Amino acid sequence: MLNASILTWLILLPAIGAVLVLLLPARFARGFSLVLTLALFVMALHLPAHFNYSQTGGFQFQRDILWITNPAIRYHVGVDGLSMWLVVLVAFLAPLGVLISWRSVGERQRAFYSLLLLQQTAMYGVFVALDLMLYYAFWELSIVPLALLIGIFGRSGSGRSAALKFFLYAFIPSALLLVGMLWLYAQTGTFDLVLLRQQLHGASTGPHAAGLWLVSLAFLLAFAVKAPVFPLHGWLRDGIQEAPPAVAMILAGKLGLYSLLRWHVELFPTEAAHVAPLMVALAVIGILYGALMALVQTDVKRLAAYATLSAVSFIVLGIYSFSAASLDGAAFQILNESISAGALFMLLGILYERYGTFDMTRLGGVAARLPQLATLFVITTLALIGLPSLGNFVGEFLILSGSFSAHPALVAAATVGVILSAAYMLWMVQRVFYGVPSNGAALTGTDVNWRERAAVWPTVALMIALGVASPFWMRALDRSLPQVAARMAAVTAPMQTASARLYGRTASAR
Amino acid sequence: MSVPIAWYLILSAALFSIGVCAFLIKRNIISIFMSIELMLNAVNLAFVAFANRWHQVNGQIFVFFVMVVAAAEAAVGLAIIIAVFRSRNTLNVDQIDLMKL
Amino acid sequence: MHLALFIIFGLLCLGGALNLLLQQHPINSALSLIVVMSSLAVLYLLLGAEFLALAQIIVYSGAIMVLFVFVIMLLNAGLEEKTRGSRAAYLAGIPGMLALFGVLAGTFFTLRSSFGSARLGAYLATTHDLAQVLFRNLLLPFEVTSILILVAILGAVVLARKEH
Amino acid sequence: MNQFLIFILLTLLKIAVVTVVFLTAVAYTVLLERKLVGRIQNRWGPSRVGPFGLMQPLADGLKLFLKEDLMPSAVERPLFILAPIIALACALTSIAVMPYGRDIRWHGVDMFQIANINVGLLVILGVTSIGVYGIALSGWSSNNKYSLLGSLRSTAQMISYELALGLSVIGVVLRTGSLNLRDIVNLQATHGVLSWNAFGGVQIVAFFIYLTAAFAETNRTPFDLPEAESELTAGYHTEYSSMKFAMFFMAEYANMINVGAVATLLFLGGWSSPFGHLFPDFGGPVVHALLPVFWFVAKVFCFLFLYVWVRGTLPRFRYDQLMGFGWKFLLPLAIANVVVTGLVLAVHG
Amino acid sequence: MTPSLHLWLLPLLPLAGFVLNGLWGRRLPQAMVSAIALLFPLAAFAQVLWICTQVSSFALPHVERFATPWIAVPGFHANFSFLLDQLTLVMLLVVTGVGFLIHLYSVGYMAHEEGYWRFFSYLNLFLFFMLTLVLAANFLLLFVGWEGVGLASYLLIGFYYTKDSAANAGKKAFIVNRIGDFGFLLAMFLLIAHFGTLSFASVFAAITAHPTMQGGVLTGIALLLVLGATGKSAQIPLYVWLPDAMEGPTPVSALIHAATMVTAGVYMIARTHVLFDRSPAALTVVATIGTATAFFAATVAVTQNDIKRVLAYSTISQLGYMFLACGVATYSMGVFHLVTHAFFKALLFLAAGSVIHALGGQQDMRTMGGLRKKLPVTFWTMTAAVLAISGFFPFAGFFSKDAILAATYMAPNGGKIFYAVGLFTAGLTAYYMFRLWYMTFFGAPRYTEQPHEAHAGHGHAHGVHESPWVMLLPLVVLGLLSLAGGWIGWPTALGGNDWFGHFLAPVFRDATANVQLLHAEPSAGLERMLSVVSMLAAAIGWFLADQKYRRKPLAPEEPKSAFSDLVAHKYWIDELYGAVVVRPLLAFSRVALAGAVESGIIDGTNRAWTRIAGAGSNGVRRIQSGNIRSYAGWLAAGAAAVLLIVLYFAHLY
Repeated sequence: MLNASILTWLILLPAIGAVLVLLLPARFARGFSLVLTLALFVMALHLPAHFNYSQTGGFQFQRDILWITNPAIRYHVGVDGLSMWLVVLVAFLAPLGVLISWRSVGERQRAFYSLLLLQQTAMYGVFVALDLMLYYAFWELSIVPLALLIGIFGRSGSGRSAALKFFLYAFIPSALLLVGMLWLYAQTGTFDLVLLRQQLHGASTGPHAAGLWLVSLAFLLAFAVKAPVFPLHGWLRDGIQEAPPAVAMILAGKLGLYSLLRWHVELFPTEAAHVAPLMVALAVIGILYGALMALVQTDVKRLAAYATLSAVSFIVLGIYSFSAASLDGAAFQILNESISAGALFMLLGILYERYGTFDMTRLGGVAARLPQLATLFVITTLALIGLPSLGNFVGEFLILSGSFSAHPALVAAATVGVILSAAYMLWMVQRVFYGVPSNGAALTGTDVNWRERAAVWPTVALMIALGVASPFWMRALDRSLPQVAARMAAVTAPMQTASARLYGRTASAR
Repeated sequence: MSVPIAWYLILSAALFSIGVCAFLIKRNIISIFMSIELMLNAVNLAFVAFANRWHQVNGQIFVFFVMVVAAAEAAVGLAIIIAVFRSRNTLNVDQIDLMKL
Repeated sequence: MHLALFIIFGLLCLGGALNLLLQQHPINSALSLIVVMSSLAVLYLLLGAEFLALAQIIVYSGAIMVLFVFVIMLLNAGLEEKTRGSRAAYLAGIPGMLALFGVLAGTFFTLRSSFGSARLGAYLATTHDLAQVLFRNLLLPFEVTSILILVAILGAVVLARKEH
Repeated sequence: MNQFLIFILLTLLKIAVVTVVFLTAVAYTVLLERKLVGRIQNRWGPSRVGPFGLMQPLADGLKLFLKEDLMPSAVERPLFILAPIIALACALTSIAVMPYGRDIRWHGVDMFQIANINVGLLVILGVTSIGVYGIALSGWSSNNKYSLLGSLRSTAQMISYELALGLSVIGVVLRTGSLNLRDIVNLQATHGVLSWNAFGGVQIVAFFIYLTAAFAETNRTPFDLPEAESELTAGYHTEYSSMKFAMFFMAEYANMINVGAVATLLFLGGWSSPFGHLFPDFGGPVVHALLPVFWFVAKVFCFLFLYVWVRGTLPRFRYDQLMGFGWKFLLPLAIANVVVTGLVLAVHG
Repeated sequence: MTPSLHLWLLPLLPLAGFVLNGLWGRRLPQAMVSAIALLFPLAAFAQVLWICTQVSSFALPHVERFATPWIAVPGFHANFSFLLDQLTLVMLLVVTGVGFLIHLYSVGYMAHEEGYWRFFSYLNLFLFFMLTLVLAANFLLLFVGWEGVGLASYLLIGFYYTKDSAANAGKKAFIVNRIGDFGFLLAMFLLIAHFGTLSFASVFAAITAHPTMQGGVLTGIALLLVLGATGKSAQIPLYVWLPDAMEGPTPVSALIHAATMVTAGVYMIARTHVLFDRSPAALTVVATIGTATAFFAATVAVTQNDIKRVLAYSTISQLGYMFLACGVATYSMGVFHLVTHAFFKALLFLAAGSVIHALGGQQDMRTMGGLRKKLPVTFWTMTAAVLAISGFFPFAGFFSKDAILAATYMAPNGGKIFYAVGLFTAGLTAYYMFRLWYMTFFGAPRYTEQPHEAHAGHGHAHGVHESPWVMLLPLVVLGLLSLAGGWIGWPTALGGNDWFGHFLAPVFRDATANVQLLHAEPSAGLERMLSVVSMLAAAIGWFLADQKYRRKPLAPEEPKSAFSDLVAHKYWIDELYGAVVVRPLLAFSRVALAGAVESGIIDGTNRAWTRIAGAGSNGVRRIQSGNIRSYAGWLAAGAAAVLLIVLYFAHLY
């Protein structure tokens, strides 16, 4: 019984909560949000508990109701292995976001928590929507609260311009996305993901091939900006720099990456296969570029922003390599990246609460004062640089090893990113935490308190759990992603033989 | 003697064109408003003519809706005009350009 | 009979409309418009829309235009003044009007055979017919429109009320 | 062709007869008012011209007709002339759709109604609403502040009360299911008083609303603010004289008769006997034809009497009271009446 | 069905120690911390010993694996599986045995340090990862240990994190190791691409199943693995981190940067010898790297004055020997040297630590001297170690180093050159070791007897004194091992039975079977002669050191020459890397990326869009004149456009 409605509840409750928060007295806002998000997390755990791990392909916990007759927009929600974990992830990060904002958000608490909850709704919606129009609604909804949160609760005066940048970057391609969607609808008469996939099957050689190409590019652009992929990351630096920690945790990555996978690769296999070399190249450039930029930053938050670019690019590489391992790895890495980057942003938030700066030249020797914070920070850092036995390593390894046979040289270049990530991360740790406290008097402050520990330790535990027990998560991912890989293989096989003929070499190296 | 529907339509077109023209060249805001009403009426005529042509009452029903909207519009519009007149003391549209940034 | 009535009231309509355009004083324009509307009511009658014709008179001539006249009187509107933008408006408006009329009339004229013709008494939409459609098929739009007009009333009251 | 000619001739005959009778009635309504008001104020009223002053209307008419037609220099001439014409024309038009006797046909033409129109009631309402322009334009074209104020007041008053008036008749229309006046009367004809809309049709509230609104529509006391002599000298009449004034004057009394006739038709069974079919027909076909006309005239006369009576009895409203009464009392009441009637009809269907 | 050896317990024991101390150590009393820290490695050592007793009843190699896989995706999966064979057993003994001794030593050495609990939790963590590394039955798990020990190394080098140089050194170690790991990772990708698995057994089985498979991809994989090994084992070109790693506490240097972790590269090459056997080119590269590193590091060691840095370069040099052994496909010799080196180098570090401890943190040999009497135990154990490393009979180093040199001499691929360099290096080794020996223990005391505040926590050290017994006990044990540890590999040519070689033979059996570069079996006489020659080289080194440093212990300013300058500055390698790699990279990032691309293209695009949008809005704004009639005009124009489209361009849609 609950199976059919659980997703609807997950979408609805935060929205209702968002309204209630506005009605409550301000002093109850954060407590209410915490209780609500925790409850939602418990509810979200229903999904993995009742997920049918033996069902290959298809969606579960589905709900499919006709919403609007003409145009045929359906309220169609459901999850597969990938989106299920993403939903759980969102639910997991939400209470942490509330906890970490406990003190740092002083004014306009109601607005903050209301927007945060609204953003929850949007994210759940994006991950579970199986109708393109429904998806688009949530996609757009996810942009607005984020922009507002950055703009209103931004760190400094430039929060508004950062918000504007983010908004425009996210919004303008979304307009193209909408046009593309409507074109698709005009051609197929449906917005439903499953039906669209069937109808578009083989359409790439049909009479509307050119239009399909343009539409796929519109989709790609919208998602690539949100991910972000290399040259489209113009909003990322300022956005992350200004965003409060609870927002920075959810700003980049999963929404765009998930959408790339679900609404670009799955929907337009042929076009995705054609554009894949470009995406892989951009991903590798992004990895190296982000890493090198991170290397020369003096602002910790900016460094984290470029590190995010680098990490996201890894996942893009995995997605567009189309092998089962790389897709699994990419999906898995979305979880890892969200958790570890989330932890990083929380810790940076804690740091900022203490010292009011992100400038590494003004920080230093923090470990001597706040050893626990340093410990947590180092663990998070290690996860981010892909230390084996922590989650990110598994993801990165699967991505790289899965992509290797398709693009050996590029993957080798991408692997350099692993070296660089260690360089900039450890350099940051050293400059912030090690050494003698630089301006001793200023660097006071208390070590992490219980609330902050409650926020960060679960992520640390998860990093380890993801790192040593990946099959637990992979079990669900494996129900859907290898099929994508198989379909992509079927699509790319003729292309490869064609190019092999072109270059006069055999497809098989062995 | 029967009258071709096209004549009604041409009459409607003529009224509409005159309405557009009045809409453009009138300077008194109330006159402009009236030219809008004229255009609405022209369209109504076309609706009624079509209703006759197809023997469908829906065309006439639509005229009702237009009338209701026109009434609402007149009520609000004239109220606005009164409010504007109170503050600007003129009805000349060229002098009512508060919306300019 | 039909043709004669059509010509008489059609010309009345056109004359009223042109008078509306040419008159400098809004009250004259308003009266011209009343003539147009009343003539239109007759045309409606010719087209077999008797309820609509009376509604036209009551709503347009009797209510809306009274409101206009009332406001014109209330605000004591005078002659229109010439301003800088007038010339441009004339230059754009009159040729535009002629072009628009040419285009529309030409289109209708070329398509005239497909429109057929109307005979007096050939078609009569009774009140009962109208009611059937309006309150059965189009009940929801009807109700929505009623809300619209309610809102309009409230808006008018709020807008026109003097600030205390 | 022959048939058409007969139709045209008979219709012209009807128009001529009705117009003459109507105008005469208007003239004598003035006399009636003066006489009655005189009695109410304990004086005689006009009594010198003719026996009991019965020729007084003729003398009045002659006077106004022969008076110099003053044309003030500041007025908007066309409109100034147009206004009384509109007023009178509209007042005289309404009678065209009213049935004043049984549906008795001669050569296929209904002799007791000039035009039987499906939406007759609407025609009356529409013509009445057009009549507003007469007053509005007269005030504006006079270029006189008293005139303008009077006509503004009058216009506002008429627009306001027109709503209540229109809504009050909806109950009747709901009962009948038709806008045809003959249908409306026929429904009330069966059981006399008991089946009249005002009583048996339980439209007594609507009747009251109609009555009140009709007083206001005709600018009669206690709603005669537009021409309140003590405040506005004479309202929109101020600049008018001679024939033009006479036209307004006639229009006002014609409207009184119109309103009375409509009330009779809608609420009091029109030309039908108050006893219904209680008494079988007596007399010949002439009596059969003319008795309903008598009933009709008698009922209208009662109304005119009431008008005068009220004028002689009630004081004038204050303007804000007038508006408040119209919008805040009559209109909601009318709406409530419509709702209740609708519900009752829906239940008893 | 063989009973389980509970190999999983082995790494988990130190992990338990790490978790206990890491989470609650701050609040525990010091004794408790020590107990935890010692007990778990001891238990692990005991288990290894128990395994040794059981091993005869098992078929080796013995694989144990967890039921649940670690990574399982379609087309690839990796298990938590542990492999036990002779090589592993040797490594286990070294790691747990020497590891435990050094733990014991640390209890004394670190007794007064702040963050005592932290130190021991890190040490236990290191043991955990090192045991994982050694036990791993596939490349991926090996890589876990590989990176893990790097982490532990990073943490321990940076133990004094308030010291910038320490933090820097830790970071450098990690990053340089990462460069090596880059190779390792790529090697794994290649393995997956070509074999679809990372399990040692499967990969090696696949290779042996194709006798003709040689070179090509295998060389590529092997060379990438070598890159990894050079990082971890501090070989050219990635050795630069090891000298800096001496910033860590001395027991760390002994355990990680001498005895165990740095030998992981050698272990890895030995473990994956099947790959190397099939690619002579890779072997040659290994041998070349090893020889070059051995020589090069020895020359640098000669000029260093910091006692720990001398030992660090010496370690690099000795690791070079091990590489050389692997490079000539005598993996067992490499492992043998690994074992003996673990004994004497750990001893050297611990003894040096004892000296430093005694001097209150002083590490510069020029301020030592004459400590022979003050620190007798330290002196004698140190002497054993010096003799061992110099390769004097019958000390441990003699057997292993001699075996390597002999094998090199016999190797067909340019062995003579390697031998010659190796021999010269042996002489150099003796020279710099005795230089250290003389400078530290002989001559007049040059130290000042006062409490030194420089070394935090040693303020109590009033006067130079011998270390407490917890520190001396490991010294003695290791001294004995340095003396006798090599006897297990007593070569047949010198009347022994080379027990060690035979013990390891099953592991490397394939090597001798498949390798293309078959060694000519050295004759006993030749081998004896080579031993004498290498002894001679060592003796010459001793003699020169004696001449220079015992006679003139004050060690006057050495004559400046271009070469000595070069050597003294460690061949400017750090500076070279800085100038060639690091600084250009940073400059490139700053100028080309941050300057040109980010603020030029990316932000420029932003600005351009802003400007376009601004200009567009400005244009549109003009339309919003506020004049109602102009609005009316636009409205009419729009309506006209719609009308036109509907009437005349209907075919467009």
